[in-house]
Order: sequence, then structure tokens, then C-alpha cells
Amino acid sequence: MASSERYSFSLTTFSPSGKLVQIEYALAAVAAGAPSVGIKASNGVIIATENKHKSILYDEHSVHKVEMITQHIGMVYSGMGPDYRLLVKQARKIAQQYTLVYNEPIPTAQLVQRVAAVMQEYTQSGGVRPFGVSLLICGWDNNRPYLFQCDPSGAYFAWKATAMGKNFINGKTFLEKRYSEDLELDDAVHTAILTLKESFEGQMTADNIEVGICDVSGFKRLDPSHVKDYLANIP
Amino acid sequence: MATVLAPPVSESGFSFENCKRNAELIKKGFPAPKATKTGTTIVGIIYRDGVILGADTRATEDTTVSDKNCMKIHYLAPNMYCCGAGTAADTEKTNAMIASQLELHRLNTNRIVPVATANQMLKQYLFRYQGYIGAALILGGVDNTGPHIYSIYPHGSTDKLPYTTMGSGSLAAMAVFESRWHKDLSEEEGKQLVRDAIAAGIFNDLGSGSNVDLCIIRKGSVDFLRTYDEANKKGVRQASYRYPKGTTAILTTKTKNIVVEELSVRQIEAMDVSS
Amino acid sequence: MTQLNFISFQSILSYNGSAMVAMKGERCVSIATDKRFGIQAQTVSMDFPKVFEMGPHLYLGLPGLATDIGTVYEKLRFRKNLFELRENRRMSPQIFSAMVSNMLYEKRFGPFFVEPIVAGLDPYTCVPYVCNMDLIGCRNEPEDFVTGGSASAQLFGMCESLWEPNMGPDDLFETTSQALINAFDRDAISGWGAIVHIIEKDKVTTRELKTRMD
Amino acid sequence: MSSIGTGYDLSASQFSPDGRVFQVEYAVKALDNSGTVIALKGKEGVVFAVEKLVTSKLYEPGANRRIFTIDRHVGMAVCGLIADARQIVDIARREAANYRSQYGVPIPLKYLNDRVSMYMHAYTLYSAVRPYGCSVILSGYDITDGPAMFLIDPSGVSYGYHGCAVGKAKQAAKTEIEKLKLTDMPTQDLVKEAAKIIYLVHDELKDKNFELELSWVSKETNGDHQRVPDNVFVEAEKSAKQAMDAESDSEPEEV
Amino acid sequence: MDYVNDWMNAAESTGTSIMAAEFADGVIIGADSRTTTGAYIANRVTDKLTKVTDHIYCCRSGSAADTQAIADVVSYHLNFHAMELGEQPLVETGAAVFRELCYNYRDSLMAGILVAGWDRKKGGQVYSIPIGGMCVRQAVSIGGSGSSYVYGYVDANYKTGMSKEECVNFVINTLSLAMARDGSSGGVVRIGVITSEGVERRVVLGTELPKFYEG
Amino acid sequence: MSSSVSRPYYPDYLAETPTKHHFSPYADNGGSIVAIAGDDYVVIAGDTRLSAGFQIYTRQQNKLFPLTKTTVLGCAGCWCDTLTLTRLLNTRMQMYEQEHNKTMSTPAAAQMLSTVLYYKRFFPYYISNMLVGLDDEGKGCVYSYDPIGHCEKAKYRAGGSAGALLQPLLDNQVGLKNMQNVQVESIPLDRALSILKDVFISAAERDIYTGDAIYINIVTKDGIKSDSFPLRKD
Repeated sequence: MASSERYSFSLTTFSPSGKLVQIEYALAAVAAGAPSVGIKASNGVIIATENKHKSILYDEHSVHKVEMITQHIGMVYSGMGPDYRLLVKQARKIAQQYTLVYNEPIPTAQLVQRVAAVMQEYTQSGGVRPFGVSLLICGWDNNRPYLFQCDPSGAYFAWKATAMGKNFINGKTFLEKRYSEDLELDDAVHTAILTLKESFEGQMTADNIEVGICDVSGFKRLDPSHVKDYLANIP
Repeated sequence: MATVLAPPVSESGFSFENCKRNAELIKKGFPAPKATKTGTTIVGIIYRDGVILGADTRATEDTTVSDKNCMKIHYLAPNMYCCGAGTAADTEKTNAMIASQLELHRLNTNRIVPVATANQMLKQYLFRYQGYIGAALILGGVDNTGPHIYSIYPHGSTDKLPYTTMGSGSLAAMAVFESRWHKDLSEEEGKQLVRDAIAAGIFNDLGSGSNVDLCIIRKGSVDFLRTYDEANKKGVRQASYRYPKGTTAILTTKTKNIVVEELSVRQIEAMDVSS
Repeated sequence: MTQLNFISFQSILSYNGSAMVAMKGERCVSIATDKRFGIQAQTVSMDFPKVFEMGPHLYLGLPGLATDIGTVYEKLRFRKNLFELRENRRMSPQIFSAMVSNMLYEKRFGPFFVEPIVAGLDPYTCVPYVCNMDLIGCRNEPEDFVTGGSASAQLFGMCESLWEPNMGPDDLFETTSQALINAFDRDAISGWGAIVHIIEKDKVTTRELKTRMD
Repeated sequence: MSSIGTGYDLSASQFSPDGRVFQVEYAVKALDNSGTVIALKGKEGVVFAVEKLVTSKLYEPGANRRIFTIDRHVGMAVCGLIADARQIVDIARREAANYRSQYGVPIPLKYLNDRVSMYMHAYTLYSAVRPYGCSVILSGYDITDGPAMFLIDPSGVSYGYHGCAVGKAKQAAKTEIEKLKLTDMPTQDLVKEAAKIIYLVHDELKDKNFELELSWVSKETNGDHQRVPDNVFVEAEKSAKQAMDAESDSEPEEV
Repeated sequence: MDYVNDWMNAAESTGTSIMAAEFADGVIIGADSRTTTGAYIANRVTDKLTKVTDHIYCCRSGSAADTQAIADVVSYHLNFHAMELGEQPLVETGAAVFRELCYNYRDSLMAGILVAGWDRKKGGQVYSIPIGGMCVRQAVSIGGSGSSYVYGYVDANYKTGMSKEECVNFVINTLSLAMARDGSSGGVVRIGVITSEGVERRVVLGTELPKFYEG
Repeated sequence: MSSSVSRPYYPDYLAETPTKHHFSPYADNGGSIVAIAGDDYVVIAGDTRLSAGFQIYTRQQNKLFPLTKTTVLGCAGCWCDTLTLTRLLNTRMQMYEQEHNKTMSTPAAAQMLSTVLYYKRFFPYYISNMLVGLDDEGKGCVYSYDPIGHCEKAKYRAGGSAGALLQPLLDNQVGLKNMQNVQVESIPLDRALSILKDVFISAAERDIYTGDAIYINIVTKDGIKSDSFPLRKD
């Protein structure tokens, strides 16, 4: 954070109508970002996102959007990539710090709370702008799955299933229709891919989407070969 | 959150606020108490397919055994473990802290962390504290460049060796290695050799005792064999010393009932402040 | 009359004198302490609290220097309450002892002179847990019992002979009490009454024992 | 300068819409009012020659010199605002001294050049400061590596040269320099040529008086930077004046 | 104090014989390989010849922790400097950085270091930086606890402008003599030959050491 | 160079100064002794480990010294003092026997030991002594000593490096301390033996100087019977 005196005022201030427009702009950046989806199943939770490349010259599968935070927590975003990297780094640090103090993996809700606190700090601190990302954080502890969304304002929500980014309204509507409590992990992946497909332009392949799964054995990002198997079942 | 009423909980770093008081106490003739030490025999070898670490399990406070079955082989990373001798708290906390940094490094770089990196982190940390952190370590692991064993001294010097021993039983254990180690050991031979080295420490060094722990690290897999060999069994008691109820004289009895709470998980409410 | 001693313990840890023991039983744990507060050989008080209730199933024993007992207890109570408020769940003995250990290690180079004992049942599974640590937070989590204070050597000898696996609450009480009383009778600077807590799933029984008062 | 007055020229920390930093460009202009400075690199040494304009006859000779010694083995000739330049001299001297104390050997000229360039460049980045209104030339001689010379602009850009000129008559001077075969010229000859060029490009209509300054750093000086000895100076000046006389009928200048 | 039980408190140190000598085309560096804690040989195959840059090496004696840390710091510093400079730093520069550290922290460090290497300006050079942080250039220099036994031998036998093999033999002989007399030096002899080409490493095993001095 | 003490302005790796070694006349060689007396017997046991620092010198050192047919001395502490003391005592016993033409009784031997120890009040034998035997009435008795000759007669006693660990259990199980509703009666030999072994098992767990095995001497009016029992060896 900038410590220079000249910038020690917050950029996020109330407009005469009582709105924090910087946060609104940040949310707009999120809504313009690549879509991502999260679904809680009975035996786990999944997150998925679109990872499209502008040119075929990009080396796909070298930079990821779905990231592991600790053994049992994963994260994905819609919005601005560079902002996300910073949050991933912070989240990992928070998780390690907790483990060091309590000798126990951090509960997902705790991680979410603390990451959200970081995001909130950027809406009130001097010289900085809010993060241009919304996060989906999935985790498994206490013998059950968790799915949270964190917004640039520092607000966070627990979801059964949700969509963010471009066309998120359509995505949510689609999920509302398809979601049921007794969904299994495999179905959840299937549903997530279908949700992404709703707004997907062009051919969906294992190279331009990413899926992360979290269950009792921990969090992992699916191999492209696995994603391919799921895609094969999509009409 | 940091107010006068609720001071922040410091997250890390040493605090020196008691130092002055304690120095005064020492001046008045109250010697500083001894912390738990692990007298210890710890060893590490490279064998054909990886590395094997070994340790005894005795912790002592002066000449009393304070822990009969303590763990001296600590986790650092999926491909690395580290045996600790010296001040027990130091080895434990140092390893936990480095493990945490290595995990961050692993996640941030998305690759298997080289053993040399862990070695460098440990030696720099220990050197910074000039030997006051009493951790003598044997670091072992396998990375993309092969198996590695390092011995790290409390002052921060390190040696890279194919086989090494540390702790008060190091002489006894080294005698076993110097006579029997060769670089083409099979896993079974390696385990036997390490067990024998630790046993030599357990039996011949009073600071070491109880059981043998082993940790075998190969490329891509790890076997942590807790209590691989129980070198000594506790003797079988000749008599029972259960007391009939009412043996002890009681003055008062108070019972406090506990209503067992239901296990409740509260959903964290959505705070709707988004515009 | 004094006899010449082979080893004279005069560490600051035994400035005030104490004897403390915790044992695991079948779905129950015990923690017991003497009640003396002295300044070296001079007994000052015979009702000095050294074992504290940190939660319904969680007890903390602090043998060591009396002035630090208070400080450490307050600090730990604060941190534990903060945790429980923040996370909306009970602290298990394991997490609590990890926290204690970390707090002590923060003061690695200027330690508090206490060697805490943690005894309790897991708030959700009721698995017994006992643990002690040295003054800089090295944890020892055995399967049987832990001891602490100036009479710890005597307690080691007693417990090693008396402890058996799977003791019920009544047996556990007798064994703990006998171990403690006979141990501190051979320690000049602890004793003067004892308190034994037996922690079970649905209740905690606290008994004061009749002991020698010299 | 189509953008003058649009507000983009007030701060060094702002680009104009067509991607220029006007403050830096203005700083370069400050050089055009200053006396000509040339530097020539020959086979075994570098020579500085400066046309130091004297605006009043009341000044003492030798005041406000424009050639400085940075370290034993490094010389610096400056052009532009003399007060700004002195700051650069100070910085360069500190760099050189620091290097010597830290590494035990004289600072390599290239490294000094990098450091001073970086320093000057830093003053083109922030709104709170203005760029330096001066250019400096660094010269040095190394027994193994031979002579070296660098010119640093107010923008912080620097190049190595065989011969360079800055100041009022830089264009004319450059034309003169380009006529010379510098690479195998002995240092003695460099001095004469340099003096000659200064006299040649001096515009006596606009600037009445000037003082010639000459310095060298070469094999003959054992790699030390010094002002040229009096006899060499007198001879160089004499031959410069003779050459001027041969070329025109105008009266020789008085120093 | 019982030697065997002193392992926690005794700093690991290289009771050492180290040496560096200029010859016609560069320098030869050499060292024994013993590291001790108290009386225990913690490492019998130590490499006390530590690379700083491609053409600068240092021979370490004193506390192992201190000298390893110094070498790490200097190596970082010089490699960074090499990048800024755009060429290999001078040996003299390397020695100056070592000297700076050893002098500034002379109260807390125990390090006697020989810096040796080759650069294109002055060729092979040897600088000796004993405890305290002095720095002096020498044609040949010896250090460590074993050195006191062999000053006479070095004075008598060193010649300037030796050929490579001649100089290597001289270094091996000197170190063998030192190791024979000094209890805290021993093991193998490690050699490094530094010329414009870079470094060439050799090892002389304990069994292959010269025995000319045995009657 | 082996010390971490820095002498900053002197290149101390060039000239090694001699290290000063402190000499202590005493060594602590560890070991524990336990004795229990009954109505017509007394048992005494000592572990067989002889050690110093973290090293074991031998695992088979008997620390019990029969002085007469009904008197046994157990010693733990500084072993060289033990050897000297026992040689001296044996000589004294022999002299007594030759002078008085009878074997010394246990109480007499106990008194003599006290005198011998106090004789070296200002350079004491660094030993924890325990003398057992049958008294004039044939009852078992235990005499324990501090290093300078204070003598105390008891029915049971533990001493040596694990003395603090061993004594409370004896108080409890042999002395029946701190127990309500128990019949106070003298304990039979086999019970005494099993308590003896159990306390040593416990001590071997926690005291690093106690272990390997115990030697037991059982003294009855018929003489001294020896026995042994293994302990852990680490």
C-alpha cells in the first residue's frame, strides 16, 4: 500500500447520492470478466471457469485461474487477473499463518472472513483502489463442503451454487433450474460445464476451461484429460 | 480491532519483553531453568532410490526422561523431511516455520521445491540467531536433481553428505555407517542399516532411547514409519496398584454438570453491503 | 535437619513450589494440583489456585513461578476467548495447547517461568487429551499421564507404577490422588492440600483432599 | 511545439498525448545557451576543451571552471546550468569514492557512467522535481582497456563517443570533429585540434570574451585526469590562433 | 567439559590447512577436508574451496557457519556487481568485499579467508584476509591452524613463475605436511587451478598423499 | 580452532593456546538402590548400570557388597569412592572379627559406617549408602546415610540417582501412607520383591542412569540369597 503522504487519501469515497462508485466500477469490472461457476454437491464442491486465450500462440495450461490455497481450499475469480494473483498470495499466507498458530488447517469460513477483510481494507485505505475481482472460494472441512463468494466491497456470501462474471444473471437462472441438494460431484461438474456453455462463444475444449474439485481428500485442479472426459458427455 | 481493551494478538516473531526481568532474576542467583532437550541420535543416508532418515524418540529434561516417544522427524514438504536434535522446542518450531514457508513457495512456484532451497532457508535462519536457536538438523529429501542429505548445525553451517549423524549418539551411529554404508544400498539394506545406527545410539548413549522412527523418501513417494522398531519394551509390572474406592481421604466434593451442547454450525450470514 | 543432597534443584521454576499431574482414563481425564504457595521454604498460602477452568471440558494447569501464573492465565484466557468469538466454536484441547505452545515460544529468549499442563476432552468427540510442555513451549502429548512442578520427579515414579490403561472415573480419581499425595509428601515445597478435577462428558467432579499439612 | 500551453509541459511526470515529456525537452534547450564543450578520444587518451564564456571583464580568470576531476582517473566536462552541473559533479565524486572504499579499486568509467545516468534519469520521472539543465561528459583512461568517454544528456541517456560536442556551437564543432582521424591520433595532437576547434566555432559577434579550458587523461598522465600543463596549453593556444589567423584577417582574441 | 557431549554448544569449525599460490598462468588453491565440532569430525570430506564467481574462489578457515554465510553474501554481491558492470569483477574487488564484511563484523565473526582468482587485468592473485579484517596481497599465502607448521617449508620452496604442475605439487606437499602435524586438519587434499580458462578441480585422496617427508 | 570464543584482534587460528580443563575429584556414576525390610527378612536391590555423562561404562556392575552373612551394603554415586570405602569397610570388618573373635552385628556395622563417613566430613565420599541386615532380634532393618555419615534407621528406603522417583511409591505401598481403610500389617517377602521390581521398572523408564538389570540380595537368617531381574537397556 502506498505510504507516500501525497496519496494518503482513500480513492473510494461516497458520492453525493451515497454510493461508493469505485466499488460499483469494480463490480462492473467483475461483470465484464470471464465467467466462473461454483456448485456445492452432497460429497464435495466444484469451481469452474472459462480460460480463453486471444491467440492460438498462447501456451495454455501454463498460467492457471483455478488455484489451490491449502490442501483443502481452492479459489477462482472473475475480473482482473493481476489483482487476483495478489489475493491468492495473501490467502495462502493467511492459511499458513493460521496453521502455524493453531496447528490445524484453517476452516474455510475463517479463510473467507480474513480474505474478505483484506478486500474491505482496500476500500477504505489511502492511495489504493478496490480489487477488481470477485472470488469463489471452495473448501472442505468439518466433514462438509463450503462455497463462498467474496466481492470487491469485502462482502461475502455462502452459496449452494452461483455464477459470476459475464452473463452471470443467465448463469444463475440456469443454475436455479438445474440445482438440487442431492447432486453428486460428477453431476456438479457436468452442470458447471453446462452453465459455462450457456454463454460460451466458440468451441469449448479442455484447453479453454478450468475445473477445480474439493472433497474429503482435499482440493485439486482437474487435468485437461479429465476435463476432456467430462466434455465428451456434453451434448 | 486493536484497541486498548483488546490489544492485537501478535502473529509471529519473538518477543523480548521478559528478558530484562529474567536477567535480573539470574543476577539474584536463580539460574534459568533448562528447556527440554532431545539428547538424541538422528541419522540420514542416501541409498539407491532416495534417502532414509532415522531418529530415536527420547526427550530429556536434565537427566529425567520427559517424553518417551517424541517425534524427531518433522515434515517439511511432500518431498522433504527433517530430523531435529537439540532444544526440542527450537527444532519443532523452526521446522514448522520453514515447512510453512516451503508450502507457500511450492504453491507460488507450482513445482517440487529443491532440497537446496530448504537448506538455504534453514541455514540463514539459524545463522541470524547466532546459535541461540539450538536446533541441529538433518535435512533429507528427493527433488528433480536426485536425493540429498544435509546436516545443519545450530550456528548455521551446513554440510552436504551421503550419510550423516547428529546428536549425542552421533558417534555410536557414525561407527555403524562408516563400517557398512555404500552407495548402492537397497531399500531393505538401507532400512536395516539406519535401524542399526539408531539402535547403537539408543543403547550406547544415555541421551537417546526408546524406539526407532524411520522415514523413507523416494522420488514421488514417502514412507513414514513411526515406531519402526521398539528397541526397548517397558518391563511387565509384577503387581497391580489399583486402590479400592474410598482409599483417599476427601474433604469436599463439588460436581458441576455440563449440558452437552448440540453441535451447531452457524451459517455465516450474507452481509449485503454490495451496492 | 538437612541432609546433604546429591542434586540441589534451585531453579526459578521451583521458587514457589508446586506439584501437578494429569492422567487419561476411559472417556475421562483428571488433573490434580497441590494448593501451596510459598516463597522458597516459607509457606505463605494454602489455597493458591494453579489449575484453571478454560472451558467446560478444558482445564489448564500452570506450575511454576506464581507471578507468571497469573499473567499467562490472563493472556491465554484472552486469546482463547477471542478465538471462540471469532470462529464461533469451542476450542479443542489440541488447538488450545498449540496456542499455548506458540505463545510460550514467542518468548523463546525471555520465557515465562511456567510449564503448563493441558487436560481436557474434545468438545465434540469427547476424546481425552493430556499434554504438558516446557517453559518455551515444547509439547509432550503422551498416551498416559503428564506431570509438572517441583515434585515432578516424585510424580514420575508414582505414575509410572500406578497408571493403567482404561481407568474409569472412580479409579482414575483414586490413582491420581494417591500419586499426587505420596509424591508431594516427599517434596518439601509443595503439598498443603490438594484439588482433583475429574472431567467427564457430562460433568466435572472437583474434590479437595485431606493431606498432611507440613 | 504544438502542445505548449496545453498543460502537459508543466510536469516531468506527465506524458503529452503524443508521447513526449516536455520538461526534458526544455532542459535540453538550456544547453544551447552555454559555451561549447568538446571532447576528443584518441589512441591513448581523451582531451576536453571548453569555451568558457566570460560575460564581464571584472571576473577573475579561472573562475567557474567547467572541467572537473571526479576521481584521480576520471574527468568531467559540463555544459549547461553550472549550478546543476556542480550537483552532478558532487554525485559522481561520491559514487567514485564509495566504489573505491567498497571495492578497493578505482571505479570503472562505464559503471560510473551508468550510475550518473541513472541518477539524472531519476529526475525526469517525478512531478516534484525538474530535470537537470546540463549535459556532462565523462572521460577516463585504463591501462588495459584504453581511453573511454561518455556523454550524458539531461534525459539521462548516455552514449560512448570518439568525439563529441555540446553547447552553443555544437553543430559546427561536430562538423570539425568529423574531419579528424581520431582513432590513431596522439594525445598531444588532440589537444591542438581541440583548441583549434574551440577557437574556430567561437562566435565573437554574440559573445565577446571567452576563456579556453583544456584537460586530458591519457597514457602520458599515467591514467590521471589533469588540466594540461602550461607549456602544452600555451603551445596549443598559439597554434589555434595561428590557424585562425591563417583563415581570416580578424584580430586575435585577447584572453 | 566432555568432548563428546559438547556437540550442541561447540560451533562447527574448520580446524584447517588452506593455501593459495600464484603461478605463471593463474593461481592454485588448496585445502584439507576436515570439519570438527569439539573433537568429533563432523565432516571428513568438506570442500573448503568455495566458488564466489567463475574466476574467484575463497578458501575458508574458522567457524564454518560464519565463513559459509560470508561466502554466500559475497557471492551474491559480486554476481550482482558483475551484472551491473557487464564483466567479471576483479579479484581485488572480490577481496575488498570480503574484507569489508570481515572488518565490519570482526567482533562477531571468526573467519580467516584466502581470496584467490584470476582477472584479465592482473592475472592470478592471492589476497589474505585473516581474523580482524585486514587484507593483503601475497604471492603465496597459507592459513588455518595447520599453517603454523609449514611456514618454513613455504618460504623455502615457493618460487615465482612456477609451471602449473610444479605449483600443484608444491601445494599438495605443503598441505600434506600441515595435515600430518595438525590434529584438526586431515582427510583429503582438494585443489583448484584457476586460470583464464576458468577453474579445474582435483582431489588427492588420503591414501595418495605424498610421503616424501617420512624418514 | 575449536572454541567459539572470539579473540578478535589476534589470528587465533595461527596459534592454538592450551585449553584449560577443570578437574573435579568427584564423578557421578549414577545408579539406584532400594531396600525393604520385613519381619524376618530384608531385601536390597541395586541396578547394574555404571555410567557417566551420556556414556555407559558397564551394564553389569553389582552395587551390593555383602559385609557379613546378614549384612549387605548398597552403594550408588561416585564409583571410585565406593571401591575405596568398601575396601576400607572390609578391612575394618576383618579387624573386628579378629579382635573380638565374632562377626560384627548389623547395628554395629551401621554405626561403624556412620563413623567412617563422618571421618571424612570435609572431603566426603560421594556415595549414597544403604546398609541392610537383620538386627539382634532377627528382624530386617535398613540404615540409610547421607554422604557425611548421618544415619537413619527405616523399614524401607530408596536412594541414588532415581531416589526421588522411587521413594514415594515405597511410602505408599510399603509404608501404607495416605490411605484410608487399610489393614496395617507387615508385608510378606514375595510382595516386597514384586514392589521392588516394579519401582525399578518405573525408575528405568524415567531416569537415564538407572537401567540394564537389578541385582537383588535377600537376607534371611539362613544367609544371603542373590537374584537378578532385567530392566530396559536404553
